[in-house]
Amino acid sequence: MSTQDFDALKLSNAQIAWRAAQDIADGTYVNLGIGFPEMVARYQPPGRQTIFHTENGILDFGEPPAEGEEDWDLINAGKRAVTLKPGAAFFHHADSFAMVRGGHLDVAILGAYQVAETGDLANWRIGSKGVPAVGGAMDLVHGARQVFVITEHVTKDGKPKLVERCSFPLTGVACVTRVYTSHAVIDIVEGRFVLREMRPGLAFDTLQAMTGAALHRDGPVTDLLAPALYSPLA
Amino acid sequence: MSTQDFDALKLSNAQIAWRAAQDIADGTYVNLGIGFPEMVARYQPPGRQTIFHTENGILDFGEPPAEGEEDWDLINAGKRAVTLKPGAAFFHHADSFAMVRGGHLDVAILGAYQVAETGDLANWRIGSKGVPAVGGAMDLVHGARQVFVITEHVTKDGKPKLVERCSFPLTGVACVTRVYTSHAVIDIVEGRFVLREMRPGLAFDTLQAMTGAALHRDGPVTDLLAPALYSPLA
Amino acid sequence: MDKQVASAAEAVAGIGDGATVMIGGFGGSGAPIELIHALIDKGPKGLTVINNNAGNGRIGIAAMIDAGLVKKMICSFPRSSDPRAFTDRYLAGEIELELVPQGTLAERIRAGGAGIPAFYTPTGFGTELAEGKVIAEFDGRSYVQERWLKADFALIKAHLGDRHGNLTYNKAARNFNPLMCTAAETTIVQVSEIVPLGGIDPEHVVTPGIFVDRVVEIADPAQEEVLIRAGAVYA
Amino acid sequence: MDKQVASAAEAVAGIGDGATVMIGGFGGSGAPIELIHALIDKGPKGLTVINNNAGNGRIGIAAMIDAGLVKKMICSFPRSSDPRAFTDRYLAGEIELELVPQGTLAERIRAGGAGIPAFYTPTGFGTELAEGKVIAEFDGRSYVQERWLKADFALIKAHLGDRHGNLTYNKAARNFNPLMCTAAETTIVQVSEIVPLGGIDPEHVVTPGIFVDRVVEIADPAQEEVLIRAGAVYA
Repeated sequence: MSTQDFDALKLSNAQIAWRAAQDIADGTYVNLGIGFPEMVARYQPPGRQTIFHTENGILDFGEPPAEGEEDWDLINAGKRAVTLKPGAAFFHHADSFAMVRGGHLDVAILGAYQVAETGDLANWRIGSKGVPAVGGAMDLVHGARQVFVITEHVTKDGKPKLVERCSFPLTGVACVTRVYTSHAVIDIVEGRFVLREMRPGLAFDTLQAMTGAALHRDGPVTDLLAPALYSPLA
Repeated sequence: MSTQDFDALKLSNAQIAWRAAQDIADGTYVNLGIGFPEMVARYQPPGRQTIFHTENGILDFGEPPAEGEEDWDLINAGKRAVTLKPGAAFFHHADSFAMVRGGHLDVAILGAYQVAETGDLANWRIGSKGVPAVGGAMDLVHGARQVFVITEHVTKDGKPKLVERCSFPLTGVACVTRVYTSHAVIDIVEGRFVLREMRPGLAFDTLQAMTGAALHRDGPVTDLLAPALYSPLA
Repeated sequence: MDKQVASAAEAVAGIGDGATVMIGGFGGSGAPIELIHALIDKGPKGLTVINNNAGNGRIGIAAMIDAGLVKKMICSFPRSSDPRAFTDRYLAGEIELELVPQGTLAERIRAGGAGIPAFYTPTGFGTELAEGKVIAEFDGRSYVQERWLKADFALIKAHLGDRHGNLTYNKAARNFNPLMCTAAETTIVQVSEIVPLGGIDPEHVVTPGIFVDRVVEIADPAQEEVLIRAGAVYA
Repeated sequence: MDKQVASAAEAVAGIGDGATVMIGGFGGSGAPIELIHALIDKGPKGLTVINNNAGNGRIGIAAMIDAGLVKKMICSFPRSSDPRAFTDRYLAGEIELELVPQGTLAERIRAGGAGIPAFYTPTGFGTELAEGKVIAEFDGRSYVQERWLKADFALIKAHLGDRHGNLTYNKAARNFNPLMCTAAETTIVQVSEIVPLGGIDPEHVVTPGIFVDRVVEIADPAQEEVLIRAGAVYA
């Protein structure tokens, strides 16, 4: 299978976000990283209630308001205007990161430049040029009971993003528990990538070739499926 | 001068509290230890406003309510019912001790079993028998900009309470800044007792004999005076 | 998401032998008396209890001690107006005591809830309560290293609550309660009234629901100081 | 006791060359724009500024940088919608940067206010932001030691205030403001309205007045995000 064929089988970002959303249980507390991870909120299965946390001091915020209705003192960590759901709460930054670091979040969902089989994550900086900026990324990878990464399986020029050891500067060590890529769902178990789902039509050997570390099988590997989705951000 | 004469010159507890109260400046934040130090609140000079802090989470509490009017969810650290002044605030115990430890109190006033010339204080425990209980004493001695001790000059059996080194278990090291006794006002400056005031009629040598460490003079020593006071607790 | 449970008995389900239990309150204010008494009815043994005090009179934590539930107390001030229950067992060598300065106790609980495994404080330096602890110097001053404190369960008294667990407190009954909410694996709260979602202004929430697992409404809850003054006994 | 001052200019009196200044706000919310601009008018040089970001557009902290007041930024995220002022000077080597993870920044400030000289956090372990820091293991896990952060001055935006300095905030404009109030030698606050003593319910006070030194009423304060979207420039 060529790289072109591999590309043809991939899920869109919206579909990756949709797939991750299916694994967020009812009644959980979730932090979505800035940007791509914010898309996960759109695809919550009906009937499930998730309470979203934002680092800048809100629990249980909802959809953005209509344009022109923004209250710029009511924003999320991505600096986008949000609304409140009934039962929301405000708190200061130290209490907010007590929630993060103290293990009170059920799930954090983050993007990645690289994920290592050890669970190491690199998602804040590619090189040493420009202005470095870390925000809350290094805090979020610690404390949440599960840390999910959503990402393309390979870089734009076809290099693996799932690797043995990250070459980019680390965000955290041994922190990622599950990775949702454009082609597979992979758990990190005791320093190994364990394949759980892959795209129908994709050969294991092809997926392995596009992955920078050994993929293990430990139980059934099922089809990675997602509905067709219109994604305004993708 | 005999011990009997020394006794005759002493201030009552109410008068010691009164003397300490004269040194609390307008607009200051003060914590009064449980028991004897609570008396200081009664003798604030007219026109001065002091905001009292209690460890259990109130700033700006006032007088006890009339008997029968107590709200037992509105108490001070001594578990006595209090009232609120306009501008009061409630907060939890960690914020309360952030105020203490973080250097936000201007003055803490405490009782003592012994004070050493080093500024060490022993005020929580006399021996190793019985049930030990420390409360907030060890926190209060750190953080307040000034730590005042109010105490009799000697124990009931005439032994010095101001000593070279405390023999009782310590509450804190090098923490006391000023001592108001029944006979003198003494600053602690660089590990030395410096006499500021003493009772009229008392000879320096007598005071020195009743003190377990050297008394130094560094500037004028004035008369320690206090009005006659009726003290319901004394 | 609904954290409401129907009764105090249901609220304390799962607290078994050997558990570590934080209990809110300071002196006679903020103690979750109904939850404590429901726990006595359940009767687990060998508990480690974390509270500022060690029980008063014959109700609440004192009644837990009387009923033989408590193996160890972690507290700052085990003497209070009527501490017989603790004192008698302690002097008989039947109950352990870990004595912690009050501010350090609060900060250790806050650290447990905030994911801070250890911190340095000036409190206790040079005293017998710092014996055996790590000492470090910062900017020329000496400090004591203290470890976080966590619990399996927290029993909390709040004022208003909603079904997500957002809470407010009543006056100085706040004390250790909001801290303990954050530091237990399972946080169990009695409130005087359960209000609809949104019934607490988001600006006025003291404990956000993320820290709370179970909420039970106990209208007109007992006030510890009032019970003690009335000579109440729970047995 | 009256902490009110008459103007923003009077509020920022005493902030001199080389001072360390904490400034509240996160992104476009909670920034004390009028106090910042009054400080620009005053014109001290060589300041170290502590804020989550490093200025946006041509107002607020960005305008402080443009005006040459800032020697060093301590922040978590010096990139934002329009960070030109900082970026240009940083890439030219004209301004220093201490980059701190956001939760660690908040906790370091909280520690400064709470008298905790150092604490341990999992955040940053194994990353370049922990290089040179003390590492310790607790219960089998590795942690980074972080030091408290204090400042000479804090510039704060609150909502309601009284003359004792009790404060409330508006929604997510709370962010770092209550923490910074606690960690500065002199805390200077602009409020939208000064209310009489007792005008804030003691249960709803977010920052008790003990942490506040000066309060100035700035009715209808500018909102940073709104200014930036309008392309405002302060010079």
